Amino acid sequence: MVAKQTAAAEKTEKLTLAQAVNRGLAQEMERDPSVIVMGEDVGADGGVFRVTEGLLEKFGPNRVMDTPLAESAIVGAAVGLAVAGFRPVCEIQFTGFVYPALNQLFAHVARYRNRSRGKYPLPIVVRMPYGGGIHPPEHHSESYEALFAHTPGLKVVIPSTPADAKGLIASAIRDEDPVIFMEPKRIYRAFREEVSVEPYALPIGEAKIVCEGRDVTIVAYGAMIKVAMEAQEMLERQGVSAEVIDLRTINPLDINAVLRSAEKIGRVVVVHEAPRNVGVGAEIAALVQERAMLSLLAPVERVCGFDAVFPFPRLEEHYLPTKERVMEAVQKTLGF
Amino acid sequence: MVAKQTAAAEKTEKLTLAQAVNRGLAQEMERDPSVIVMGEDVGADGGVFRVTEGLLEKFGPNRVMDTPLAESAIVGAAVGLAVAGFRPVCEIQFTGFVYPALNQLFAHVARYRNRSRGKYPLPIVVRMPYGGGIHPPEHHSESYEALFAHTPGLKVVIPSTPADAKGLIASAIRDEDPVIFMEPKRIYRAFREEVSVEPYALPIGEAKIVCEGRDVTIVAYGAMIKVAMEAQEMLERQGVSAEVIDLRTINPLDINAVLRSAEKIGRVVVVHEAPRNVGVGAEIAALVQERAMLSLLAPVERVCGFDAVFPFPRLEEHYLPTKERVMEAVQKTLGF
Amino acid sequence: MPVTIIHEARTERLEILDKDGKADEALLPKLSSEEMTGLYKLMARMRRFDEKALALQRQGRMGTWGSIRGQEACQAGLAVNLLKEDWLAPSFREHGVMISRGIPMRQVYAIWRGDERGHHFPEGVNCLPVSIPVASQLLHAAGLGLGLKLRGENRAVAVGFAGDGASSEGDFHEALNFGGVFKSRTLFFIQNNQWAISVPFHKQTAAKTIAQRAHGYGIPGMQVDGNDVLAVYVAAKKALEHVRSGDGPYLLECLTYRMENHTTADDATRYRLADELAYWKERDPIDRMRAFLVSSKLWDDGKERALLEEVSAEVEAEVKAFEAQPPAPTTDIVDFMYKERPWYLEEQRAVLAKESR
Amino acid sequence: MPVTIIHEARTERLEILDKDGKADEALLPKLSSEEMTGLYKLMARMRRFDEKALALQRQGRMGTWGSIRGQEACQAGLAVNLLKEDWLAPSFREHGVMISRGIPMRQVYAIWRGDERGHHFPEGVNCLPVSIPVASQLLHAAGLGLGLKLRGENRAVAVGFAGDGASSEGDFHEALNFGGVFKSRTLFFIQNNQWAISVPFHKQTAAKTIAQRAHGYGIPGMQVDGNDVLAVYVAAKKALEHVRSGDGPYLLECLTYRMENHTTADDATRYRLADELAYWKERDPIDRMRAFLVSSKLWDDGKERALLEEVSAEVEAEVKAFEAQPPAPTTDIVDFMYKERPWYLEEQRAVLAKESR
Ligand SMILES: Cc1ncc(C[n+]2csc(CCOP(=O)(O)OP(=O)(O)O)c2C)c(N)n1
Ligand SMILES: Cc1ncc(C[n+]2csc(CCOP(=O)(O)OP(=O)(O)O)c2C)c(N)n1
Ligand SMILES: [Mg+2]
Ligand SMILES: [Mg+2]
Repeated sequence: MVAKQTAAAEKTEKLTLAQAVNRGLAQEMERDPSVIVMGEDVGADGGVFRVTEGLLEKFGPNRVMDTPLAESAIVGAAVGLAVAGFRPVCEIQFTGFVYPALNQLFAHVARYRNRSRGKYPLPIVVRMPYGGGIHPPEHHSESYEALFAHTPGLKVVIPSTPADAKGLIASAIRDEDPVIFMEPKRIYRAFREEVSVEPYALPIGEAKIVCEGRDVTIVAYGAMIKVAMEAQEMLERQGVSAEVIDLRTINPLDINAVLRSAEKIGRVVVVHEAPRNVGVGAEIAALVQERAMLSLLAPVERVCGFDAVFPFPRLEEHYLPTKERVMEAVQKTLGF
Repeated sequence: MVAKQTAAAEKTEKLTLAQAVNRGLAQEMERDPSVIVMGEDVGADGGVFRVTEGLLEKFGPNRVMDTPLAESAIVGAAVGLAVAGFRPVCEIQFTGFVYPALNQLFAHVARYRNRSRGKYPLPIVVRMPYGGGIHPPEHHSESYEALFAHTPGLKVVIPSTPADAKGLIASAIRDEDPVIFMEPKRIYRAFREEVSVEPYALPIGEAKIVCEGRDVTIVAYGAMIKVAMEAQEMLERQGVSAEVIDLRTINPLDINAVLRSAEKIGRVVVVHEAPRNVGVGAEIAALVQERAMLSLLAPVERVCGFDAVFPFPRLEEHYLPTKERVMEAVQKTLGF
Repeated sequence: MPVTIIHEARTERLEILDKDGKADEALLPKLSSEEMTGLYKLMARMRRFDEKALALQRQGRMGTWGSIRGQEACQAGLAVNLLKEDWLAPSFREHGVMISRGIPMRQVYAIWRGDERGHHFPEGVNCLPVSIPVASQLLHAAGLGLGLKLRGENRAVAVGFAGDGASSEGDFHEALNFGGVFKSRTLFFIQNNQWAISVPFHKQTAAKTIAQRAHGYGIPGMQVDGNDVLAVYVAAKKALEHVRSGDGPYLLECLTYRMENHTTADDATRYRLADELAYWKERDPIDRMRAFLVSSKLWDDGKERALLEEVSAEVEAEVKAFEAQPPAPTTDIVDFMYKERPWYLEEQRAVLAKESR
Repeated sequence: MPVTIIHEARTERLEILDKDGKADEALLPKLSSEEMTGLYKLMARMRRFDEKALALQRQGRMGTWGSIRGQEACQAGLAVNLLKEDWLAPSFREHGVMISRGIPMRQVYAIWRGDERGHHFPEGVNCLPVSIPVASQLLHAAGLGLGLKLRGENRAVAVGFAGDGASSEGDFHEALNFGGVFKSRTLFFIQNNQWAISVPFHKQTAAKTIAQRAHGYGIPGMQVDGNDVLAVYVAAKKALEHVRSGDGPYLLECLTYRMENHTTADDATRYRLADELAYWKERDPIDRMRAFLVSSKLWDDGKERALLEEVSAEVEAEVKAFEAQPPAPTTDIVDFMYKERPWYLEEQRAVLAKESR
């Protein structure tokens, strides 16, 4: 699906990605009184990235809850709250602090519908900023989407633009199943775009063609879309036409969008900042070679974070995929 | 490397896989007084699978420690014990109960050497039985090796035979870096083989060609080796010659062993019981297509667990990969 | 005063019946004869149900079973205090309270025979599915209790169950603390049966009791003799009254004893002495209550026979119904994962459907 | 007795200096003049070090910095009680005790400027790297304390640090319980600065203190006025004596106050009132100790000037040394992952090496 443009008549406002998630949260809370927000510092502080700013004032402490500093409790209590009829939107302060909650996520959140044979679906959203690029201390730059994508029962959504972020957080909240909603903190405030002021929902599981092309497909998501587009521009100047696909949902992957492009072009480069080993890029490469092998003119290339701990800030920029690395991978597929 | 046969002169004993790990543990504890064993029920009970049987009697309660029921504590305390000069071998009772320890594993164990710039390497082994096939209650059948393989700083070892198990647990213990040692509980007692009575170590990171072949490569590990070999036998009868590779180490993968076989034959089927999405099979497919594309006569096929929660016992056999599913995948590559 | 006492706490333990069933009259709850014998009948029903499961297991007709033998007083003393609108967040050893709450025996058997359908509890039965990772369900109970509070309920509460071993897990702590902060409508009900598989309580913690932990969360707590159904009845009543009143959670520790192996997959003779078991056999909660009822002239052999016949008949009928159930379609493996099947489960479903034909 | 008290506990709090620096003579530790002024100097050094980091951060010469302003008494009162063979398991707000233990200031600056090399502490300094996931390091301290015990040490102990927020995490519980069971040689040292980013202590737990949790683990604990360096000195001494004696862990809660933003990435005016800060400014641990020293004739303006000059010079020299360090080679990203680089890191290293040329 090509990026939907906002209809001319619609009223819009210029928002950053962080603000767009904030708007989406507020509007869903207005629409549905069972939606509650909980996490560390989500109240008076408005979240360390201000994504929940203003919600406490608007909806009060019974719907916007500062929790004790305990991630397992945040997610575990959300299970009980969901059974009690609420739609909890949990904030985990950084992806690097989600590990204490993995037991609740893997052992319960992902399994409750199945375990109860449909009796207790859990409409829980777990939001978390992820990824590098802001030079913070250790553990604040992690990209662990692969863990969630590997876990049956979860959906994994990663927006890359304000407009998508607003529509996707709405869908995540309305979804009857648990959604891990990962927000690329590097681009929380990197740019603004016009976003419809009305509430709206975008489908989970649909990728977006950010830019059509003829010579190579670049598949990416989150903050890497920006890197992919920088590469695309540079390539354009070199006469190489790249198609850029924004996955938007990591599970379920929009396999058709990727395959259509792969079949059309025959060269695919996947970009993500998480480590390469057993990452999402591996799944895409595996699926593409499995289902479009005869269309492939070159192996699917991966441009990823190194298989190393995300470094402390002074070396951080050398860890993250760059447009140069993307271009190099593109050249490799072209030269194959 | 083709499976090393035990030299004729060596003294051997017939052991199950569980016994072989037990022997390996005992001998390493004898060799090195800094090796300690800790976990739930590892003492008087000898572990729920009897893998630590006899160790308490032999080495006493200071080296074989029943811990409180707390997985984060088991792994977290092991970090401190390792810094204090010990080589802790932690037992997690089932892979399905490792989640509470993931914070310690991901945030610390995997990162300590790097974080301290080499000052504090952590020679910790975390053993855990994994996988299906024994009809236990929920959470007792999980295969979450992909999580560990995706995490930089860990090594992941999965033996499939008693002889390998003994040699690999020794290497894991002697390794200066943390090793996740996953034991295929389904074949803990499935068969016995002659195992050298002397202590020995097998290299981590080396796959084994269990059976040479000409028409297709089957890559598997752990309990799936048995399934792969059953398929291999059936295929043999149908005139199809399968080469079976036992990875033995999931991280670092023995890329050369896989590529050599893929280049020789051109058809690869990967088998594991973990869910398919972003699993180890994806990594192998991604690497093979990336590095041996021109040798491939068909896409790399994956035969995996379904992308669903491991079912309760009554449906369990339908979840696990079977020789029939493997053969079907082989036929698919042959018919491509 | 530069050295000040900033906190003082005492933890109480309640017993009413002694080991031979003699009651402390002053503490006896005011229960009718029917209520007294009702408690006994409930326990007998649980035991029969449990014994049958063990028998089925030996015959290969049941999966791994965790016996509740010895813990019937805990579960019965609690169960009769529960209201229909209360919620349970059970661990794997709560069969007794579960069948007392309207979950058909056949469903509990089905769960442990390995069939998820057992978990689809009847409409109106407020019970979460069995949770196996120890202590994890206490957080669900804390969240549920908060949810009930937010919904403005003024009767319903959530009961979270766990064992002594579970009390060492981080989730135990997070749940009690979370519940305390939000004054959630949650009873934390701990059956300390003194063993966590092979690990005895004194290796689980250096604390003498679990009840005393309550003070660390600013909530009340107490210990009760868990083999004394009257004491559990009184303690649970008091604890539930506290929670129902909206004053926040309560931690109730029932000190009891696991009279069987941990589960049918376990062999307790490897790690515990026969003496200990013999000691506790003399403190069997059912024998004790029967002795009390007999001495109170509320029970006799005839009633006992009739009761055993009745519960046996019920159990046999449930086993029959349970065993009559054909296995679920194999496609159930993927059919309950999401509200709508994603494309890959659609494909995988086709594999399952084809194979099962 | 059917209702018995099975556990009683009281939790004490120690204060020696009042807010104006007047001492309770009866409780004054017997310290020499040098030791008294030594405590003060230590605190002043910490504060200068901390202030400089904040200044560097404003100038873009430092990464995110978590100030220890207000917590110097906690860290100094502990530090002087430590032996060379003791181990620290620090959280992210232990700069004070770290520099007091022989870790060069330049290394602590380096860590927070974002350079792993800061963590390669000098030989003979027993300190784990800074741990950021709150409470997680308490388990390392419990394990280290057990390791020291198993090694037969009879002096060395491990000190695990955490904040009030961290006390809500499961790892806090597991660490104290594990330490209690194994009688590990561990001091759990909690600086309750009453805020966890924007969450005040009373939203963190319904318990009045953290110290009272000790009873739930069968270990001793107490609270101390964390803005009173003499009280911390006495309390830490007592706690360490307990741990050194082999009787198991100790939980020491220092009630203090975070006088700065959580970190330089935070803006505390969003969530806390200026009044509260003003209240605590009057209880500044350094001012208070200076008042005591001055009134004891152990300190005067001349000494103050000389001290400030000295610590400023030290800090400036360390900043210079720290800033002179060129960035690490980019290949460091992969070079410390394993003892031997696997093939894929060999390949990835080549990318890094090529790019940095
Ligand atoms: C998190 C977790 N770790 C390990 C297990 C394996 N396990 C099952 S029951 C059990 C012991 C539980 O002891 P306790 O909490 O006292 O309950 P009891 O079995 O005595 O009722 C263990 C270790 C588990 N279920 N969950
Ligand atoms: C497990 C975990 N979750 C979240 C965070 C993010 N975080 C960093 S510091 C902090 C507050 C810590 O409060 P406290 O323990 O009181 O320590 P203080 O900052 O007051 O020294 C939080 C939530 C973290 N570091 N670790
Ligand atoms: Mg128990
Ligand atoms: Mg704090």
